[in-house]
Amino acid sequence: MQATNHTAAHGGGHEAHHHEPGFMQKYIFTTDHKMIGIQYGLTALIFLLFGFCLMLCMRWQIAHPGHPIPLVGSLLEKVLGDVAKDGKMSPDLYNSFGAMHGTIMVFLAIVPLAFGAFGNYVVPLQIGAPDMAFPRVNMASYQFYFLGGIIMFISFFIPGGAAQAGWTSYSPLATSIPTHGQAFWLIGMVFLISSSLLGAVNFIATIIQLRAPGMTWMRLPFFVWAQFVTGFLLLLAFPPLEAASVMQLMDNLFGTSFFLPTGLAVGGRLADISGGGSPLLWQHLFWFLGHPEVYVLILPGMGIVCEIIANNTRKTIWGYKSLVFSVLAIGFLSFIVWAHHMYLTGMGTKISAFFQTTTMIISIPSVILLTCFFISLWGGSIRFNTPMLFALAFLPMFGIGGLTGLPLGFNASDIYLHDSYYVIGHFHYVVAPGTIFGLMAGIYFWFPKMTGRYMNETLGKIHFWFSLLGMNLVFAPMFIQGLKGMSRRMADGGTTYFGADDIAIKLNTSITHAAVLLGLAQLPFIVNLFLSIRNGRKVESDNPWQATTLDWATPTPPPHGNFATEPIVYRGPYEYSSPGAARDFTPQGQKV
Amino acid sequence: MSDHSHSSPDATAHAAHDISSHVRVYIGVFVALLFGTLLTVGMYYVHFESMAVTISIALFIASIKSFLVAGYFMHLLDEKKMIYSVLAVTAAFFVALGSLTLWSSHDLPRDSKMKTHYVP
Amino acid sequence: MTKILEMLGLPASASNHASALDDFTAYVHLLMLVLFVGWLAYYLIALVKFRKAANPSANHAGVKSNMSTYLEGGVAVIEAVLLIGFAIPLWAHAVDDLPAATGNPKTDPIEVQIMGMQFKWNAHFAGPDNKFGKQEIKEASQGNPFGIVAADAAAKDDVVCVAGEPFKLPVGRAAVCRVSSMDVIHCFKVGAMRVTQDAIPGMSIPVHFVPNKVGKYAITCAQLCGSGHSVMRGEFEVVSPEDWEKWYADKSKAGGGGSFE
Amino acid sequence: MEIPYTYKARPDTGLYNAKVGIWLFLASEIMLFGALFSSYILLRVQAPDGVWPEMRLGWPHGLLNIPIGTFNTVVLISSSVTVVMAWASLKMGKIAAFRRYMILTLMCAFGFLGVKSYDYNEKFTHYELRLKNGEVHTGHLEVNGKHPGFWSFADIWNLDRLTKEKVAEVQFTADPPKPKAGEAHAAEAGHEHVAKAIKRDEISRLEAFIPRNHNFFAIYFTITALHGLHVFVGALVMAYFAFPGSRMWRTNPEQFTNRIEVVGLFWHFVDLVWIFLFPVVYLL
Ligand code: HEA
Ligand code: HEA
Ligand code: CUA
Ligand SMILES: [Cu+2]
Repeated sequence: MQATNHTAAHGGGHEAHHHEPGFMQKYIFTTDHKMIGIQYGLTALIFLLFGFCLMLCMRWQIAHPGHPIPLVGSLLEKVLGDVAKDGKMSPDLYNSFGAMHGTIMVFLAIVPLAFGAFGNYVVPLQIGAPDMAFPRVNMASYQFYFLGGIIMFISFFIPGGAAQAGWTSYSPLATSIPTHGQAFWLIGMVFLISSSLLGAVNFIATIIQLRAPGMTWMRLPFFVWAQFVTGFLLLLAFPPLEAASVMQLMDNLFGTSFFLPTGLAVGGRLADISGGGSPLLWQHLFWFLGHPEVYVLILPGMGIVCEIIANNTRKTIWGYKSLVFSVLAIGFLSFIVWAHHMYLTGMGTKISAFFQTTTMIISIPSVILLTCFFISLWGGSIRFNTPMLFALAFLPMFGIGGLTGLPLGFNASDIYLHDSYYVIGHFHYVVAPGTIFGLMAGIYFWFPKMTGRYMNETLGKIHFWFSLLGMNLVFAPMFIQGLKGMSRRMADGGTTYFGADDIAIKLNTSITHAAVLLGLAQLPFIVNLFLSIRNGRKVESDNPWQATTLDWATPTPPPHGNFATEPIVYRGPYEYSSPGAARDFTPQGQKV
Repeated sequence: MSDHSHSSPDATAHAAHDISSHVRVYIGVFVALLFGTLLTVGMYYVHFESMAVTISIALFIASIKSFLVAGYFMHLLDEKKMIYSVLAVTAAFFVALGSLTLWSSHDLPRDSKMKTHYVP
Repeated sequence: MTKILEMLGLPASASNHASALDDFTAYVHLLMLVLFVGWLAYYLIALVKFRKAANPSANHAGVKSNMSTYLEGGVAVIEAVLLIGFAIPLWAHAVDDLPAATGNPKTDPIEVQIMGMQFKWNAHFAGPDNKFGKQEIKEASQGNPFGIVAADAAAKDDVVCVAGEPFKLPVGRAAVCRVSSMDVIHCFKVGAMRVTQDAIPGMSIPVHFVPNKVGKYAITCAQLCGSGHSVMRGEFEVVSPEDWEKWYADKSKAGGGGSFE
Repeated sequence: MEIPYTYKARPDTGLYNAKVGIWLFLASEIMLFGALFSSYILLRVQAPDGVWPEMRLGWPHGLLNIPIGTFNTVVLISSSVTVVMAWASLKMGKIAAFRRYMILTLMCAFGFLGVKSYDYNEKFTHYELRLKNGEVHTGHLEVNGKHPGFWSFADIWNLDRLTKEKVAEVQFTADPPKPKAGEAHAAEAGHEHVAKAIKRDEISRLEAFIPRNHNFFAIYFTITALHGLHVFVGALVMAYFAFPGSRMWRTNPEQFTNRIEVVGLFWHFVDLVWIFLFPVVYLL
C-alpha cells in the first residue's frame, strides 16, 4: 500500500508540519483510524480463513467419519497429539474445532471485519471527521482484539486442546470437561469483549460528536446508521456476557457453583461442589448477548449493501427514513427476543408467548429493510460490477436465511427443528452468503479508496459466481437434513442416528465437496487482493465510482487527518440522478 | 438542549461564586449520604417482620443515595439530552435483562420441578 | 401442505398432536414460499428491466406507490394470525395440558422418568403398583441413575431401563415423560413423536404425547453434551396394550428397582 | 485536520468528546454490574428458604462484618466528595487545593482497599465445619498448632487437603452461638474461645468462607473483587492526574479540568455501585 501512497498522494492540504512517522508508528502502533481499520481487516481475514480451515477438517469428518484427514491429518497429529491420533478426528477434536469455528467466525472474523475494519475505515470518512474521537482508545481496542485472538489460538495447543462446549459454552458441560481449554476461551472472550466495548464507545462518540458541519442525523449515510446501532448493541449486550464469563471462570477455576445445580453428578458420582446454581442463568446471559450479536453480524453488511446499491443503481435509496427507523427498531428489539434460543429449556406459555411475539415483531423491520432495498432497484440504471454482484446476491441470500428464521421463531415449529441442521442452514445463510457477501462487496468497493487501484473485475466475477454456487450447495441441503431430523454437532455426521444409507448422510458428502469448491473459489480473491495492491488498474480520480458520500471526497488514499479542508455537507447521502443536476450524482459536500 | 445552564463546559463562563454555591450543595449532599448510610445500617438492627419490607426499605434508601450522587456529584440533573437518551436506553435494557430472566425462571411448563435434585 | 414438507424429508409422524404441529410448520413454510417466490420474481424482473444497457439513465424517485406498506402490513397480519391462532395454543397444549389421571389403570397416562446421562438415556416406570419407589441423591450412581432406594417397598416393582436398554409404551395411551439429567444438559428428542425437551440437571420437566403407531422409535440427544454426543441414542418401542402389559409385568418381576443393592 | 471538540463543547450536543465517551462507558458498566446483580437476585430467589449454614442450600445471613462495611461505605462517600471538590477547585483555578483534595481521595481509595483486604482475610480464615453426625459449626481452625490462612490462598484447608497431608486431628474454635440474625459479630465479645479437638474421620465437609463454599460467597467475592478492581484502576488514574498528569494544567487548563471531571464521573460510578452493593450483600 505504501507504493501507491505516494503515486496517488495528491492530497493537497497534507499538513506541512506533519512529519512522516516511522514503520512501527505507522503500521503497528498506529492511531490512525484507517491503518487500524486495515489491521483489523487483515487480521480478521486471516481468522476467517482459519475458521474455514477448521470447518474443512470437520466437514471431512462428517462426510467420512473415522477416516484420517487427507493432507493435514498427520500434521494435526503432530501438533495436537492424541486428540488427532492417526490423523483421525476424535470426537473431542471435532467438538473443539466446532466450538472454535463458531467462536472464531463470530468474534474474531466477522465482527472485527464488519465493525472493526469497515467501521474504522469508512465511518470517519463518511461523516467528514479527521479521525476517531479517541484514537488511542482505538489502538487499544485493536490490541485487545489481537491478544484475545492469540489466547484463543494458543488454546489449541494446550493439553486437551481448545474449548469443547460449543460456541455457546453451556454449563455444566463447559465446567465438566477436565481441561483448561474452556478457561482459555473465557479469558480470550474477556479480552474480545473489552475490545468491542472500547470500539463501541469510540464509534458512538465519534458519530455523535465528529459529524461535519451540515451532516445532520438524517443526512447520515445508512452505513453510518447501521454502525451506530451496531455500536449500541456491542456496548450494552456484551457486558452481561463479560460478567457471565467471569462467573464461569470462577466455576472453572475456583470451584464455585454459579451455573451448577445441587446434586450434580460427574461420571455417576455426586460432584464435590456447593451447588445451588442455575444452568439456565448462563444461557440467559449468553443469549442476552447472543441475539444482539447476530444483528451485529448482519447490520454492517446491510449498511455496505445499501451504499453499493445506491451507487450502482444510480438512484436514491427508496425509503431512507423507514430504513433508519427500522434499523433503530431492530436494535432496540434485539435486546428482548433472546430466549427464542431457549424455547426447549422448559418455558411456560406466557413467557414463551412474549418472546415469540417480540421475535415476530422484529422480523417486520427486517422485512422493511429488504423491501426498501428491493424497491430501490426499480427505475435504476443498474451496473453489474463485482461489488454490485455481491451486494445484489446478499438480498435473496439474506432473504432465505431470514425467512427460515420464522419457523424457528414460532415455538410450535421450533419443537421439531430446534438444534437440527435446519438451524445451521438458517444462520449460515444469513452470515455466510449474507454477511460475507456484504463484506466482500465492501472490500471490492472501497479497495480503490484504500489503495488507489481497482481490483480485477474478471477475477472478481469468478470469485463471485463460484462463491454463490458453493454457498448454496453447502447450505441449502442442510434444510433437508434438518427436516429429516438430523441434529447438529454430530461428530459422526449423524450416521449413528440414520445409518449410512440415508439420503441425509449422502448429502453430507456432497456438502463437503461443495465446501471444498467454496474454498477454491476464494483463491482468485486472495490473488486478486494482493496483486491489485501493486498491479491493479489505477483509479482515474478520487471518486472512481462517482459516488455521493464524503468518503469519496478525500484524497486517495486519504492522508492522516483525512480531509484537505473541512468538508461541509449540503444534502442527503444518495442524491443520484437528481432532476436538473448536471451529472447523475451530486456529492454531499457539493454546493449547489 | 439547554446550553446556558450551569455546567456549560466553557470553564471561563463560571463565575467563582457560582462554583462556591455548588460547593455548599456538595457538602449538603455529603451529609445526606452519611445520614442515609446510618439509616441503612440502623434499619438492619431494627428487625422488621418481613424480608420484603426490609429489602424495600434498604433499596429505597439506596436509590435515594444514588439519586443524590448521580444527580449532584455527577451533575446528572443538569445534563444534556444525548446523555439522558443513552442512560434511558441502558436502564430499559437492564430492567429487561433482570425482569425477563426472573420471569422465565418462574414461568415453567406445568408440573415442572426446580430447586431440587433431578430425583423428583 | 404437509406433503411438501414430507417430500423435503420430514419423516412420518407417530403421535396424536404431531399433525397439528406439522400443519402449522407447513403454513409457515407456505408464507415463506410465497414471500420468497414473489420477491424473487420481482427481483429478477427488476434486474433485467433496469440493467444499464436497457435503462441508461435512472429515474431519481423510482417507485411512488404504497404497495410495499400493504405488503409489510400483510406480512405482519399473517404472522399475528399464525402466532395467536396457532403457535401459542399449540404450545399451551404442549406445556400445560398434561393428561390427567382418572384412576383407571387401563387408560391413565403412563408416567416415565427419563434421565439423561453421559451418554445414555434411562427410563423409570412406577411399576404395577403405580407408585415410584423412594429416590435419594446419595443413592445415585452410574448403575442407579435414578437413585432408587432399593429397600423401599414401593421400589420393589419399579420398572427400570438403564444403560440404553429400550423400553416400551402402549399405543394409543398418553405417556408423560419427566425429563431430567444427572450431569450435563442433554436434549430428549423423539422426532417421530414431535417432542423435544432439554434435559437439565436440577430440573424435571414433563413432555407428553400419545403414540399412535406401533414401531420402534429412536431417542436422540439434540444438545451437545460431550464426546459421546453423537452416539447418545436411545430407543423405545410402541406396542399393543396387551403386549405392553405383558412386558411391564415381566420386567417388574425381573427385579425392577429392588435390584440396586 | 485536527480532531474537534476534544475539550470544547460541540454546539448542538453541548458536550465535549470525553464526556460522551465516559457516559457511554458507564452505560456499559451499568450492564456489567447489572448482570451480576441480576444473577445475584436470581440465584438468591431460587435458593430454598432456610438459614445457612444449618441448611445446606439456604441463603446465608449476617456472615459479613457490618461495621467494616459501614466504615468502607463512609470512606467511599467521602472520596466522592473530595473528588468533586477537587474538580470544583480547578474550576475556581486553585491548583493547590485541587492537589490536596486529590491526595485525600487517594487516601480514601487505598484505605478502602486496605480495609477490604482485611475483610477478605477475615473470611479466608473462617471455616464452616460439618460433622458426619450432622452437626454444623462455623469458627476458626488450628492445624498442627498453626492458624492457617493469613493473607494467602495457599493456606486454606479443606477435607481433601487434610487427607492428603495425613492430618488426623484439627483444633476448632467454634463461633459463639448466633444470637439473632444480624448480630453475629456484635455478640462476639462476651464469648470465650475454647478450641476443641476434632478427628479427621468425624468431618464430612470442611470449607473456609471462600467462593466455593457457597454461592453467597461466590457472588460476594466476585462482585466485590470486580468493584475493588475498579477502585484500584480509578485510584491509579487519579494518582496520575494528581501528580505527573497535572502538568497539563499549565498548557491547557480547560482540558485538564474536563479530564478531572471525567475521572470524577468514573469515581462516582464506582461509589454508586458500592451504595447498592453494601445493603444488598452485607445487610439483606
Ligand atoms: C446474522 C445473523 C442472524 C440473523 C440476521 C438472524 C435472524 C433471525 N433469526 Fe436467527 N440465528 C442466528 C443468526 C441470525 N439470525 C444464529 C447464529 C443462530 C444459532 C445460534 C446457535 O444456536 O448456535 C440463530 C438461531 C435462531 C433461532 C433459534 C433456533 C433454535 O436453536 O432452535 C431462532 C428462533 O427463533 C432464530 C430466529 C431468527 C429470526 C426470526 C430472525 C429474523 O430477524 C429474520 C427476519 C428476516 C426476514 C423475515 C426476511 C425478510 C426478507 C424477505 C421478506 C424477502 C425475502 C425474499 C427474497 C430475498 C427473494 N434464529
Ligand atoms: C459468522 C459466523 C460463521 C460463518 C461465516 C461460518 C461459515 C461457515 N460455516 Fe459455520 N458455524 C458458525 C458460524 C459461522 N460459520 C457457528 C456459530 C456454528 C455453531 C458452532 C457450534 O456448534 O457451537 C457453526 C457451525 C457450522 C457447522 C455445523 C457443525 C456442527 O454442528 O457439527 C457447519 C457444517 O457444515 C459449518 C460450516 C460452515 C461453512 C462451510 C462456512 C463457510 O461459509 C465459510 C466461508 C468462508 C470461506 C470460504 C473463507 C474465505 C476466506 C477468505 C476470503 C480468506 C481471505 C484471506 C486472506 C486474504 C488472508 N458451520
Ligand atoms: Cu446427550 Cu448430547
Ligand atoms: Cu436469536
